[in-house]
Amino acid sequence: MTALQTLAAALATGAVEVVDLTHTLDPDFPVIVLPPEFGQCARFRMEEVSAYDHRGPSWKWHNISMSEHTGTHFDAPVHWITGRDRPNSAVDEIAPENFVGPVCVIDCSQGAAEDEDFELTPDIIAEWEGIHGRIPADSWVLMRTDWSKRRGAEYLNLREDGAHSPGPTPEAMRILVHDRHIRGFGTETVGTDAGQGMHYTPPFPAHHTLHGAGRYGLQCLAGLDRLPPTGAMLLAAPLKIRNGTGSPLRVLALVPGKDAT
Amino acid sequence: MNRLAYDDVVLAAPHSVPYIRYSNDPAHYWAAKGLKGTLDAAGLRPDQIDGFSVASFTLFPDSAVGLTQHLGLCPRWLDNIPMGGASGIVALRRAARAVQAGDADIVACVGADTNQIDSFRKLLTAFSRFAMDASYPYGAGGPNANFALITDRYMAEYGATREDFGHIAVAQRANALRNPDALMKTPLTLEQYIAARPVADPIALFDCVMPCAGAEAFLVMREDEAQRRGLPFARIDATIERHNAFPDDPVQLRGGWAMDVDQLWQMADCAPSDMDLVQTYDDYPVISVMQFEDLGFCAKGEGAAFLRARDLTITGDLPHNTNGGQLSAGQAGAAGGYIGLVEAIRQVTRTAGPTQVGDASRALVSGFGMINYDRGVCSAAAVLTGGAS
Amino acid sequence: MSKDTLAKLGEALLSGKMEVVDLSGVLGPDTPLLELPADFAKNTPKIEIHKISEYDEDGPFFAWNWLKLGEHSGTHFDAPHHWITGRDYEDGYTDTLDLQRVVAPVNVIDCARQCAENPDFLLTADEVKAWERDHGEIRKGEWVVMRTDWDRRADSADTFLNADDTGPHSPGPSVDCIEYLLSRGIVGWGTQCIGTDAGQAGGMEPPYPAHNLLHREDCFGLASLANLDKLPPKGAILIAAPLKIKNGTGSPIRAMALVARD
Amino acid sequence: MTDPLQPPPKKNPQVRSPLAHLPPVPRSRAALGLTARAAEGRFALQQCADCGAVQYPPRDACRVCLSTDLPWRDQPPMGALIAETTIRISPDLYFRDRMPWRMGTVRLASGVSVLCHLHGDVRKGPVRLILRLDRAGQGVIMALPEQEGPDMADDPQLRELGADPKHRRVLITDARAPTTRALVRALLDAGAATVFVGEAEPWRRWPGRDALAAMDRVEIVPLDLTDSASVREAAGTLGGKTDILINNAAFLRPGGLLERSDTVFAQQELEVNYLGLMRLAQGFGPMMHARGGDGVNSAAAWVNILSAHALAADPAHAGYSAASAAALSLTQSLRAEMRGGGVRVMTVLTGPPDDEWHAEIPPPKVAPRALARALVDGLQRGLEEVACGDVARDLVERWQRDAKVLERELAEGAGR
Repeated sequence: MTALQTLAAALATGAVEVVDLTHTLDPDFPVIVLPPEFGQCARFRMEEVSAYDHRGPSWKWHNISMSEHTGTHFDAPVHWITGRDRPNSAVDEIAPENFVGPVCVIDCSQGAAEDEDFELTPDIIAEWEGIHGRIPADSWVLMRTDWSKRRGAEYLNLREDGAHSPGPTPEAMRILVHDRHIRGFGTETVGTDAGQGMHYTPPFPAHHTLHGAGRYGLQCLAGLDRLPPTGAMLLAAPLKIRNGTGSPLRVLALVPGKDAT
Repeated sequence: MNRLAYDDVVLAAPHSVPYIRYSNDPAHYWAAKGLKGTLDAAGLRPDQIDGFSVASFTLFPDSAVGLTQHLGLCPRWLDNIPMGGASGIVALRRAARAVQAGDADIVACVGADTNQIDSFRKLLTAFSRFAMDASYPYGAGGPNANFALITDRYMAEYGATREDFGHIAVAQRANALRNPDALMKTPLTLEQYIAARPVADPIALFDCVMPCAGAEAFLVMREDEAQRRGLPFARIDATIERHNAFPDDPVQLRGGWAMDVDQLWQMADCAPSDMDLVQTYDDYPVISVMQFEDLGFCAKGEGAAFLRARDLTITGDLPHNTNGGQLSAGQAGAAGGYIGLVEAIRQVTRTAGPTQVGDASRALVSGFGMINYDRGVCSAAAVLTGGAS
Repeated sequence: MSKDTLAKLGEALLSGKMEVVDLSGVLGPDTPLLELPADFAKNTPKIEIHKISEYDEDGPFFAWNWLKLGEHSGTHFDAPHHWITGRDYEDGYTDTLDLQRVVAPVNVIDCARQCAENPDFLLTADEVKAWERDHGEIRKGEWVVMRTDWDRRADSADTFLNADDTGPHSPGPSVDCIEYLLSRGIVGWGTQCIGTDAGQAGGMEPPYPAHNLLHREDCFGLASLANLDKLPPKGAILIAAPLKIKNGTGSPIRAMALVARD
Repeated sequence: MTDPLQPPPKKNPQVRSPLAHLPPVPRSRAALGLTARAAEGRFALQQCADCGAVQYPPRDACRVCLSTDLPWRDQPPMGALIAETTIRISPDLYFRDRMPWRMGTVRLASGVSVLCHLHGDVRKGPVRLILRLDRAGQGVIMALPEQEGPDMADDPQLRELGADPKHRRVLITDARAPTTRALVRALLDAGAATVFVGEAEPWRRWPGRDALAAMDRVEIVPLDLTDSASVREAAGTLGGKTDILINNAAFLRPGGLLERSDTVFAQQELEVNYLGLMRLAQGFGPMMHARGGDGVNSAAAWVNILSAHALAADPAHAGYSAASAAALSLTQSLRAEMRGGGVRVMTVLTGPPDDEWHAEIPPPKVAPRALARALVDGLQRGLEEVACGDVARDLVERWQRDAKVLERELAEGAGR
């Protein structure tokens, strides 16, 4: 059987399960907050156009609006100044094979529970690789913090000195991007960078490094605790927005089912 | 300069269409009933009149013009009198001069209105601009509040009492009991008057008229015409008319009659004491009191005392509103401006039947109309004498 | 075994034995949109893409945009709740549907030739059965998509909608086609035209059979798909996951197919 | 002496909510001048420009000299009550609901007689007149005692001519707005029963929240004007008990038209200032409209706080001025529609507030407490137009005098 035939069979039997890693696009879901003189991330908004009524008798539909970076979303290289001149850096230009790929999950949930400014460091990467093997090139790396279980103000965790949430250090990003050649990096927080990420050098190291190398980001992911450290397949296809810098998307993972051996 | 006398112009064929409280028929129906009644009384066909005068609040969207086609009339003289309680006397004045000048030979004067369930409310909304702008928004909802204020002020200024006004209302009710067509058919005592349900202090139920449907009509013609047809007639000794008199009075305590009273009696060549009966405009008793004062029966402020000392019933020493007036017979819209005049013609021609005042030959009739804002604007009066036919 | 499955999949992807085919059209202001009869006053507005910042005073390091669009704009997914016949399915919204269903093998019925000849071409149940005789039967839980090559017209709303005085003219399924496919237990039906129904489907009985019947059975629709000519008749896996819009009736999507390469 | 108003009893759920009857609405065009002055809180009558005679009722020509030049001029509001009545029977449904009703004739020194409403404490003799909007939104005159008395504002006839917050439940739409604390304080001081304060994005912490939440008779409720579902939900929850709605939500960013290279801030300005108002109106409007006749419990007023530059653009805040103008226009339509329910719609035009977006503008600025004071006073007097702060008053006056001249003057503020 070809890989696709076995996959089809496994999907049909439940031997491969589809796991949803996406937050609901809800008007109340927090978005990143920037200083007010900057342009702001538009929250998700929905206006009913008709609901089987005089506005349209048989059908219901909505008009929706949002930022490219609202909810569970994909960052394309063109999102960051370091990636502005990369080829194929907008969501409509990225080759589709980049939307399906293997995924490594680094569990930082315990550390994040203890320290809201928890950092993903080279040591943690080394420790993970000691157990699971070297991170394969062109794979997604997701930082599990269980941050997606937080609600409301706890999620952004804003204080007067800004947001406090875990994220990678510049050196960790350098290793992942330039040594391991990952395809992209994803987090459960509102950005790929830590809440205090602007204080690193360079500021916002995940954005800086990933996009400068033409790689991708995923943020506001949910339910990373449902993924194995390795062995899952990530399906993350941004909307094909012309010259889009990112996109809300439905992130799925194919994981071994319960009956898996 | 002395005004021209009315000489050989006379009034004849008085006709009252019995009033009813509510009518589904429109004003056109009531005008036709009134016109037919006066023509029948004179033995005339519609094509034999060449003048027509109409007063009505509820003809809208028609006026006298529309009625000519509606009723098949072909007059060479036409008038529409929008003056409410002064309409009858003003119609008389204009018709008499037209006949005198030869512009018309026989003029039929008709005051007619219907009263549908919502007529009063409809009338209010389109009554006058000042009332709409500056009276109704304060809860007046019609003339009750205006006359309450006038009555309040009159009582405060001249010491009149509710009993004084009751004296007028009770006498009129006694008169009305003789009038088979009056809407009020039960006696009224002063105690009942005083105890009545308050409407707008100090006005209570029996100070107010009852709106109804009805019509009043009479004919104006030369004396020889009346003689030829064998019609009893009344002569016009004198008339006056005035509008918007004393605009600077803070509250209306006098009407336009006070400006012209001397001319009235001079032209009539007689005095108030010569009157066998008086028909005042009586939508509220206070205004009747003012008419006695302003028309020279007594000094200003003494009206209440003057009337209290008189018997105002048909058999009394000063018969007043002998058919019950509007207070007891009903107020049929603009016909209310005719009711006293038509009754006076009957009285001086000795054709009043059950309400006839013994040997009445002279009568004073007075009209008052249009609460445009805070007071009545139109006033008029006439002295009539029975003709020897 | 499933671990192996995924490992094999990963290997196939990395080795180039498998290709990911993008089945989506570009979302932009020029994306053609459905136009309803004028008596339904409300149409989907044009897609708007507004710049928020572009490495400038509105945001020094970054570029980003915000978007305004209808749920049923561009390459999109129809959830059962889109139609009155599917309004009562609890899992009929974009945020509640079972994602296991939307990753599934896809049957591609090639009607490109017929559609080139007749823009009002209707695929019938008999033609589907003939296709099954040639390519194998359509199985429960699979996608069925109709290749019309209509995506080649997508750069112009005029040719894409192909409307004249009698309304839009674009191919689609007949009533019996949808009834037959539903009897096979498909998960959903997709086309390359503006909607899952033919341009003239308003006059069918029932009107808009794909919408009406698919959603009545809690099945999904895919519209404005692209690149179906790059898929084999059978053997590809279609991934069509809508945005997780709360109570959404549909969503623009990035539809992809996994295709084995020889 | 006026009896102090008691808190309204709880509504009997088995009794039909009364419909809002309005006092007589029709007016001549001239009389609408009285309405316009009442909306601004002035006591003005027509006065002949040629002979000086004061006119009443409003008219089109002088009753003394027939001049047709009859400008509205402020008048000394003093007069004498010379006749009065207590109306006990009226064919008018509005007054029937409220019998007995006192009215009277007041003589002004200028020689005109005015029929007017009477405060319960008024007796014959000297009185002070006020010109107010009635429940139909039309200008009417009322006589008050010469001297202020205790609980005077509780007079039922006077209360009909305003939207006094006393015992009423108020919704303030934006908890984070810099004016909110002062508004809450002023409304509570004025006797408001409850103040609901809408909070958007509860996931963003903000200073002062705890202090606000801790205040007695204050409830923070979820409400986001940019989210239709949120507004619908809030209206469903609170629409039945919002007597006074105060929309103080505003989004603005400084900047001229040309210096902004996109429409993002403008979109947000419209989203909050204009569409937010529209969502509020569609959510809360119908319910408040239906509750306009609900006795002492009735919905009474809707207040929009807007930049005075809604009248004439400040080129340095181009987008915000435009959004404010849109909101002002919508306010006028809202007022027309709410009138049928007897609910007053008030516009508070303010000058630049003392906040982060007006830091570059020199004083005078509008302090939140001054705004709150003006707003509560406006409610108590039932005004439709309030200009708050010297800058706003100055702007309104210049706008009334010559809108085109004002436009040119404001152009000096343009950036380039």
